[in-house]
Amino acid sequence: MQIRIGVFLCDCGKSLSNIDFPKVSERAEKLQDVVHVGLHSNLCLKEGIEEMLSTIRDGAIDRVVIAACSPKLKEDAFRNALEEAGLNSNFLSLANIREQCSWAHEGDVTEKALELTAMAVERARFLKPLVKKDVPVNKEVLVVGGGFAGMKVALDLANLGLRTTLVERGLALGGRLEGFETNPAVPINSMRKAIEENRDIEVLTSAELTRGEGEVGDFSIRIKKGDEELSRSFGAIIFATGYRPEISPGDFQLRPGVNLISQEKLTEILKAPERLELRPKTIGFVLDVSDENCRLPTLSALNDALAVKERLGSEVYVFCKSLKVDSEGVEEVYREARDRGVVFVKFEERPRICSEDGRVKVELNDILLGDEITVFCDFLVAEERIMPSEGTEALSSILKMRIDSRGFCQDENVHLYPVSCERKGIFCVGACRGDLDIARASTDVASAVLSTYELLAPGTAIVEAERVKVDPEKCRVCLTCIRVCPHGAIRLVRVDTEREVAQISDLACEGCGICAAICPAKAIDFEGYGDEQILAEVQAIGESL
Amino acid sequence: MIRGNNKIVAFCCENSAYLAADKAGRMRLHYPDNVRIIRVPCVGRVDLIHILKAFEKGAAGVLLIGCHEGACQHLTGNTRAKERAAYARNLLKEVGIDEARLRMANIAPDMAQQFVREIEDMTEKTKER
Amino acid sequence: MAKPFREALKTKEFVVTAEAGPGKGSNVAKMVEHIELLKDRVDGLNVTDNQSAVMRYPSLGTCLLIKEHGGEPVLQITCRDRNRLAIQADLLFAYSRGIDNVLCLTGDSVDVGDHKEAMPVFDLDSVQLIHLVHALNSGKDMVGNELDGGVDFCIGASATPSADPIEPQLIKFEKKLGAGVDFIQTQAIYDLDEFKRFVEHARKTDAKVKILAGIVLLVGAKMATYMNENVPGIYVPQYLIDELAQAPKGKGIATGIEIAGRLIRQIKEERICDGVHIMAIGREERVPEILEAAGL
Amino acid sequence: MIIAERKPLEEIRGMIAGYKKILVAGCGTCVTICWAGGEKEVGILSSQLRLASSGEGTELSIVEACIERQCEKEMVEELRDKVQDVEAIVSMACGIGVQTIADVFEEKPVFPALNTTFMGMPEAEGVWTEKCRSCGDCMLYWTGGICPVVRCAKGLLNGPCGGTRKGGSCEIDPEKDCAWVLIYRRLEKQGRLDLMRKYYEPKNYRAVKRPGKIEALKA
Repeated sequence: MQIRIGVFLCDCGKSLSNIDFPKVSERAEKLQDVVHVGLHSNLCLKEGIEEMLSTIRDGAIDRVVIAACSPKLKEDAFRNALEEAGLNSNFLSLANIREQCSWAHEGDVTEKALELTAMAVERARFLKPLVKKDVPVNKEVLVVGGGFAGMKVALDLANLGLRTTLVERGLALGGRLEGFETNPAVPINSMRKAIEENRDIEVLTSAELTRGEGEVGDFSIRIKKGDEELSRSFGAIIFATGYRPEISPGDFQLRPGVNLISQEKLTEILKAPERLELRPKTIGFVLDVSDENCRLPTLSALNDALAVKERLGSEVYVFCKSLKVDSEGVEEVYREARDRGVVFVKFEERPRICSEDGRVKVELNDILLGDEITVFCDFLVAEERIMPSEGTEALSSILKMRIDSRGFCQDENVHLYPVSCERKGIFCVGACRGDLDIARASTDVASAVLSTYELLAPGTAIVEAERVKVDPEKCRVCLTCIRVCPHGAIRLVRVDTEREVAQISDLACEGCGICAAICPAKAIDFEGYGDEQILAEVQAIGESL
Repeated sequence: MIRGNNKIVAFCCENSAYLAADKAGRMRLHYPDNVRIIRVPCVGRVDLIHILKAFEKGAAGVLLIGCHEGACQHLTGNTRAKERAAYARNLLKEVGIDEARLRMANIAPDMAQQFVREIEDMTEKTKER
Repeated sequence: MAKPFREALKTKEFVVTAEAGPGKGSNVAKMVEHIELLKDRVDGLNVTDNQSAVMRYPSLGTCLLIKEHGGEPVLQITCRDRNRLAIQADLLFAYSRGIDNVLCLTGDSVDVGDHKEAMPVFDLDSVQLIHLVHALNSGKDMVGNELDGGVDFCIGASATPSADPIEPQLIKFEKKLGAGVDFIQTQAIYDLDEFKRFVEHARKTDAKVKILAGIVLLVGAKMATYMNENVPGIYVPQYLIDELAQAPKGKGIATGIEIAGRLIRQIKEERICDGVHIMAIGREERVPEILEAAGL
Repeated sequence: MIIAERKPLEEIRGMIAGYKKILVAGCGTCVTICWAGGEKEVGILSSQLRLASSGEGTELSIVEACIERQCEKEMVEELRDKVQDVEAIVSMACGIGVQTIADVFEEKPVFPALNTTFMGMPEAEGVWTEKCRSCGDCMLYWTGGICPVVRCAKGLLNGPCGGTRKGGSCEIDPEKDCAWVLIYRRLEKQGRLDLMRKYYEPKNYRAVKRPGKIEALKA
């Protein structure tokens, strides 16, 4: 069937004076397959759209080219208008004659405006209709990690009516909150109880993920619990795998006999101070040695310093460089610590730490005094470094997610922050993304819960079917697209008894076209940005009109 | 014989360079009007044949402009484009086209001036040929 | 006339051989000079076969020269340039001209040499080559045809005591011993403790095999560092590099000679193995000095 | 899978010099997968040829095509109509495809655009490595599934040469693993090192009579 293209030129309220619109109009009429050219001043307004719609409704045209402002402004409105007029919304091709033509150059740009219009017309000739469809999504959510963030996600989702499965590899829920002094205190026990009582939350402890396939809306996950392997399906996955504190051997050498202790050890002491032979007179904390921006270690050191004051009554020194107090409530804890007599000593150069007469000798240059000072401590609590939980890398590779340069979940990419990852339907919350305190983790949780709810609650998602599509006849099954898709949206699917070919999930696809560019068999078409459409634009460049 | 059309074809990522070009327009930062912007969803979409065909059409220069490294919405699109541009330069060299006529650039959505500079620079470079 | 090498292996307490590296071209004057200089001071002159895959005057031809000048040649044969037909034919020819010592080697890859585009043959490997020589020694070619006039070769093989990882090398080495060899000539050694462990290991498999420790003359710290970085299987310990570096300008080689002499003396005094094979790559004229430094 | 790579443009242009109308024919199987001669590369080569000849001002018209497999005579037949209109054919297939086309269209000159390099597998995106040399005498059962014939630079059968570099890389390329070190490690892991200790006879180079031919129906 003959293609009938209608070209709608908009002079933006007659403001684009360096374009001779009648001339553009006159010459656009001569372009191949163009059957209508209209000159408008207000295509973005209701009246303008109405004018356009009546032309479409007349049935005179079946492709629309609009030469107007940037598509970034009104593209969606124009597409809706097409649909309203009963035309497939993909039958639209735009020429940016305002931002990228009239406004961008000095002097008359009629020729350029005409060429941009010609490019859009040429592209329009190759457009194919795109069908919107509903795809069902599984409304169940998998939460990996039963610490604070994981528990909160599960509770919040359950409260919104989404069933969750909470997988924890440890024996019980609670994670690092157990024995961790927090301010404000987290009601860990009541959270645990609420989860137990909630019928929409299934808790699997001593369980780990072993395999993961599929995409958003339909993840197939295998979970190993004891000797059993469970197969489950989920619509979304939330990672809340937390962190692991580590004392870097290069920073502190914890040797027996030297009373340099870990935070964990201090917690043990604080739990049962009566077991100590001698009540320590002086306890020191050292911070900012391995990482100047440590948030969790600072918070726990401050809380522990207060606890030491309260339960042991020792003299407490905190040796630090900048003291990161940007977490909610930490400034307050810091003030309280000072009020209670905790001494903060600031350094620029790393303190020198050694043992002398069974005590820990800390020598440093106090930047406030501007002098060398020496402090003897009965115990010195070493600073911990926040590291990704063990197995983060393995877990990420099961779900084909990238990790950041330090090994935490979520690749370093501005578009992913705060809680997304490159795979749609997978979110990362809390300390599995790095050094995040409880308040920040809570923000993460809220954000992930909202996104998950939006995604799954309707039970279906609207997609443009086969916008990016593998031609099963042309696919050579070389797996290249599967390997390169940054969003893990492509998998092998059996098309008949013998053949498997690559297939793109409409829901998981983010429409980047990387696969289409790399496919060696040219088997992937990307409607709107297909080879013939891009090349059509290229072909129109420089054609004398 | 392919005639030269003296145009610069700029394949622009719609998440960054395309927006920078829009902004340049809004700011009325005037630049040479021989540039033809082709909007792509990610600069990683641009294939070798697109580049070659642009030169077959007689383009004076071809630009691939994407997001900054580490800021690609599709993670690897811009780094792939960079590799592809390097590969394409070899293909161009084989046919005797000055490699400088193809360039990959990284631009953030608000870097209108930088966008203009890239266009001016390429225009300047390709004038000399 | 030199005493047959195999006799020396059997009777002498400490056997010394030296390497002769042929040059590129038909002028053999320098080679003859070296032969004359060394033939009566060592128990065998061992001729490389297109060493480092660089095309040169042939091993076989040089062995003939040695024979003509009254020396005792050891023919090196690598598997790189000849297939099984050519190797057998060469061996028959060698034996017919009185050359009856053969060192069976794999051969360096053509990629490291000066004819990089050549076809690497490697029809056989070194273990198979040893088996082949045994077949010839038994009066038959390798497919079992009777020979009209047999051969009786004294067979040698190589070993790399400093290889890393050593285990796969040792397995191959054991295969060589299993195939039956009269002597082992090692890659250059500098760390005698490591070498002792190697000898001990070798003795477990074959108590009688004669082991000649490879001694490569170091001419300076630069060469030592280069070898460490580029020559597989050779590791010069840092203290030796330091010793060479401290030598006054132009005296590096003197220090190298001293080091080589010291190593040989220690090997001999401690009876670590049965002898040494001296490789003075390109500096054959200095071998007598090494022997003097070693007290030989 | 057969791996190939494209020849330099200059070499291809040298072959087709003087012809004004050519067919560039791709192959949709192995060489498509190894990014050497599929539809995509047909487009690239054709574009390059057009650019180069227009730069020189010579006349060249190109017909582009890509068929499923160039090693099948019946499939090559699909090109007949296009072949009739051209003076020469540039085949972007492996050496087998080039010869099949040459056999089917005897009257036309056929030029290879690729160098057929080896049989291999994809190591990473865009990287292929040689894994088999079709020696006709497979010994992978005693080498832990690692082929020394192709992965050892010297094809040794009884263990590594003395050229193994520190850490277990190959004499000729520190980037490549010594096949025998790999074999050792694999067999050690499996507790089958006795296989490596065995002596293996010289290889039978007549396991396949060259040129190879298999007649599956013959008893």
